[in-house]
Amino acid sequence: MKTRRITNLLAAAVLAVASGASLAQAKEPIRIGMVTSQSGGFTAQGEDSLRGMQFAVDEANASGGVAGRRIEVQIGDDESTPEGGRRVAEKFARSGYNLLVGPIASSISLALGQNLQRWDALYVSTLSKSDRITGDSCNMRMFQANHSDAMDLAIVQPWLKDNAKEKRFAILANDYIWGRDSAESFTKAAQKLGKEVELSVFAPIGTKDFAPYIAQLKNSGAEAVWVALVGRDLIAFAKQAAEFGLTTSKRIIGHAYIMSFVVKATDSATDGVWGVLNYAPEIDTPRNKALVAAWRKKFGRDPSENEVAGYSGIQVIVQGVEKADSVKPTAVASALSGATLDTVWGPAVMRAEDHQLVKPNYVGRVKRVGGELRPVIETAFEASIATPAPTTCKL
Amino acid sequence: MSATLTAPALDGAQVKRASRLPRLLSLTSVAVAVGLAVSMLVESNTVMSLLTQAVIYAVFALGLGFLLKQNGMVSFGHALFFGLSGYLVGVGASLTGSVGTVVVLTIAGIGFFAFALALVIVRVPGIAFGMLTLAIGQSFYVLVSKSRGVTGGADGMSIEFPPRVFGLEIGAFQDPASMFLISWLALVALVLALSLLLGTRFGPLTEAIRENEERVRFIGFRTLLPRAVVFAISAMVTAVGGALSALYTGFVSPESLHWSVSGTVLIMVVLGGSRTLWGPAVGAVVYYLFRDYVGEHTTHWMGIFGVSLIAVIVLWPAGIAGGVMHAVERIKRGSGRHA
Amino acid sequence: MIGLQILNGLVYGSLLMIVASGLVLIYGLRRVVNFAHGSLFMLGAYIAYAAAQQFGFWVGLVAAVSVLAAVGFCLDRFGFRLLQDRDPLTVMLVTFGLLLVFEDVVQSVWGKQSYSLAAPESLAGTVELFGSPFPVYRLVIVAAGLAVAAALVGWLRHSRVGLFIRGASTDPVTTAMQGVNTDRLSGGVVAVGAALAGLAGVVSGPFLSLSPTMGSDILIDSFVVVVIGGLGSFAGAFVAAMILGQVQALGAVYLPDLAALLPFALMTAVLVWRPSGLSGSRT
Amino acid sequence: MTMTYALEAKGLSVRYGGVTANDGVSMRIAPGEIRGLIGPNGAGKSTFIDALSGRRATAAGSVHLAGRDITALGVVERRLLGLSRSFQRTSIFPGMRIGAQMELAASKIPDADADEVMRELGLDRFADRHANEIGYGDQRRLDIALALVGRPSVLLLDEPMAGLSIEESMKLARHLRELARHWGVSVLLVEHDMEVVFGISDSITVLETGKLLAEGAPAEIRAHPKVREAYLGSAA
Repeated sequence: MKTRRITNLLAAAVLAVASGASLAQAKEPIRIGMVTSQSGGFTAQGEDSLRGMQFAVDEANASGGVAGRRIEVQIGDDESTPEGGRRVAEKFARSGYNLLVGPIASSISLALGQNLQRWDALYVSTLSKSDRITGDSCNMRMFQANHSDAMDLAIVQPWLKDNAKEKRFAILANDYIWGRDSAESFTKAAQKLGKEVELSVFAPIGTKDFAPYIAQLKNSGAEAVWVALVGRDLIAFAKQAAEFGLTTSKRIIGHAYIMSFVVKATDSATDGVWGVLNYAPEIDTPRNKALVAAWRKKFGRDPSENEVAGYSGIQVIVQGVEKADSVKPTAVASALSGATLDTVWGPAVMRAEDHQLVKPNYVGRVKRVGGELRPVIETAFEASIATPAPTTCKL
Repeated sequence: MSATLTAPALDGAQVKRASRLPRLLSLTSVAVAVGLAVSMLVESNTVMSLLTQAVIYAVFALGLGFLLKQNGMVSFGHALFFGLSGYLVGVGASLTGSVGTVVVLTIAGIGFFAFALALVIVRVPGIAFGMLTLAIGQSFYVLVSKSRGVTGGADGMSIEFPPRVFGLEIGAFQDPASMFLISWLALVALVLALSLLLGTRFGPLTEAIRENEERVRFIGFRTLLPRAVVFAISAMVTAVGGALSALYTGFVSPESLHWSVSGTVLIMVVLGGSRTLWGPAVGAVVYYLFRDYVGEHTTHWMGIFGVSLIAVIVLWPAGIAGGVMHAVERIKRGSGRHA
Repeated sequence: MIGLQILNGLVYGSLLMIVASGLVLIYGLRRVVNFAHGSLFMLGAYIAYAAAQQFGFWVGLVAAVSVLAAVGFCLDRFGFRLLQDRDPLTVMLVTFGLLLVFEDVVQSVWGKQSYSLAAPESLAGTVELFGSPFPVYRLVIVAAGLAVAAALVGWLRHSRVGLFIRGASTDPVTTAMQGVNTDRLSGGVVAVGAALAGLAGVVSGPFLSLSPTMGSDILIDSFVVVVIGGLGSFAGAFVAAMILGQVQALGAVYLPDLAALLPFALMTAVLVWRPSGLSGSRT
Repeated sequence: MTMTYALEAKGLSVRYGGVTANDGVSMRIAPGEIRGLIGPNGAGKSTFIDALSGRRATAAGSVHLAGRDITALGVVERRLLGLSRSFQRTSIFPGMRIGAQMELAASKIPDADADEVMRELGLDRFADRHANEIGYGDQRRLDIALALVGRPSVLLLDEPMAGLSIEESMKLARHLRELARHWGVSVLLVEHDMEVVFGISDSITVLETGKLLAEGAPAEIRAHPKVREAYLGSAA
């Protein structure tokens, strides 16, 4: 009796698999290699973006695939290092999963970009921000779906001009290339508007106790502080800034600060912090509304910016395959170059000159919405302001 | 009897050395043949690229293992020589077209640098030495991450190689199948060279220093110089690994200098066994294959690896190589008894 | 301003001292360089977090310290004791393996995101110090550090166990020959060492964030402290922790460009000057 | 008449950590002489050997080897000039083959013959064994063998008989006599076994709390009232 039931079940399963297979056989599946950080310094962001990518894939497969193609994925851990990312990506690409997406650190994205030709692969960057991805390291097979650093900084000056009464600023940034660049750009933007930067302090990456820096910031005459810190440092700073009352005495404006994982990891410490915001659920486009509704149905909450970044990366690949009607990386790449894509930010052009996705950007603030603390958009900047012109890239 | 007694010590040593050479050479040719066979028989590019990585790290592990074997010292900073080598090759390649010269100069330069460094630091005993190398390595990691300009800071540096390197097309270094062979031959050559070196008085001398440094001075040898030389050779072998890695990937990043890389390679060394020269290399290959296999099936590879590492260390104190040697000896003894 | 910075250095120094004294205890008695110490620190923080969610900070603190003491006891009983004849490198790598296992366990139970452990209500808020509000909780950390130091000194100076520990730290062979049962002693001592790591984890919770990598972050700083102090020396570790705290706090202000290098530079300088650390002999 | 002593210490003082371990000790050892050095525990015998061999820095005084001032020389130079020593805690190379370590010890000294020394000390049959595989008595002899390679002119022995059986001790004692007679090796012997010391020494020096207490032929020392009081009285 029991045996027969199992046999029936098996038969049904075989049938289901067979019919799925016959569908997939119609066209070659889309094979995506998701290379993301499951260990090391970027683990938390990696988990978020992976959830977003997986959601996009499930959504597409549930609706019968993309133009008759199913999506198949491989998921690998880049250990938050370029070496690890390169190893996993090469393995995926060489075994046919040559549409790559996922890394967080820019160094990993750049290491992949270097090898795409050799592996016959294509890569869509979704969480890296380095300008070099669309600058001196750009190439035919690499696409930037994320907001680049240049984009984040491009809106600082227009925002300061119309929205900031403060005259004097201080800067706290991590002591490495990204933090220094951010500080430099902010200083330029402020000075152009006749404002002053009274103090710039740079904390080494991996700083645990920010008290010495907070004391300097508090002691300065600045009315607001521009903060450019990464990951764990940022979380430690956020908590300690609140502890010392810095958050209430000066306006804090963050470069990559007001993100859901930071807000969640610091209780109410980020309440009232301002900053550049790449995504928020209230963005008013049909695609975003649909995403937020579906996400709420599945997870009972709004998607975070990292989750949406992952989601959008898969969207770019999927639309590239649709337009090319091929899964060959070269075909997908030429279809994507210059194409207008349907994104959660509305229609957006994948700029042919440097493969930067041209999209709007926002400044927001952490607020309580329905009892829950989250970043909320305060000012939106349209794509023409938010996306600076191509720089050194020659494609 | 009395005739042999007049100068027996030297004669004995020479006889031993003479009988070692043919055995070494035949082992070397077997190793070369194995490399050729693997590169021809393995068809999958995925497997090939994994093996290439493993062999490059085997060179790194060979260097670190040499230090442990001949000096008894644990370095948590050897990634410094690995990463620095990659950066020097990268910067050199951007300045001149003759990458072969750059690689040779890089390895020699790192040898001098390590030698000078060792003269200062080898006096520090035991685990504090390990921590000191960690501190020096991390300092360079921080410097390279922070620096702008040539090294590209935390974003890493892409290397533009000229079309030909060492008389070969650059493609040969970047294709897994041919690069596997190149790295394998480098590994075999280095093992052979180190074996020959250890066949001279340098071998027993450094071994004795490792065992009991003070006593070595009381039998009339200065110990600072040999220890510094071991450190320098170890750094140079590691630098060869770094140069191979840079050639293969065309990319260097500060992470390659991070202490966790040194830690990982140290695990390879102990896993493989540091009592033989080839043990660490075996450890590197096993580590890569293991991680690839486990990583494919579970996200808990770290925990599984931790448990396996503990098990291997506890069960086989002399590592995989030690276990193999032990088994071989038992078989030999067993068959000897029967014969 | 400088007074404030010295106070800041004192806070971080106290935290480091609590972690490092655990390391010193374990090294002193077992000659084990415990790489898993950072993960014990992390485990303490997570256990406190889990318990605090239900029962508040103080229960979390007690839970973390007791669980960690138990973990430490097991670590010695089923680990270090069985490995005591092995060479130090082997044992060190076993603790490295444990580090990987602990991190995996924490990730499996609590996931990969960061958490925040809130300071208890009674210790929240600030007091006016050097003309600027200073969090009360940070003063509590300094107090905790002093309390731990005093308790350790008292224990080591004035108890029989302490005498044995001091003996075993300086010369394990002789102590063993004098009939001290190192095995019986060390279960308790490693338990205390692990509990100190756990305590430091809990204490740091409210001003650092909880993440699966928090252990590795603190580990390097603690090693720097222990090595600068001279392995196995409590006095050395106390002094080194305070120096490192000051170097980081004052370095951040007066030598900002070198701040990241200062701990390593300090360690290199000390070891080149005195190869066995501050408390060690010169030979 | 001036005589060139094999080894001469002039007013040697050693201090560490506020303790004066040797306080102005002078001693002269003739070529081929066996000198016993005795004294209660903590008298500074091992420290004296450490100071002579260059292992420990001296605060005052000088050391002369065959008339040459070697006070400023290091351990290595002293060994190469012919001043050699053994250790109280056996100091060998545990993980190395005995033949290999003896050969290494021989390689720095011209005309040194490792095999002969091994034969003399009965170690030749262990040449292919690792040092940690042989018995404790054999390890003690290996320690001395390492010191003997190259026939040093002066041999400092720090309790060489400790841990040896009576039979082994007697054998070693005979061997030391032979070394002194046939090879002209001067021996400074620190030893707790009074029977051995008084049996083979040409003369004996007594140290107490770092200072020279008495010096003379075995019979004189045996009869010396202060020595009896300070040392022999309790021990013998």
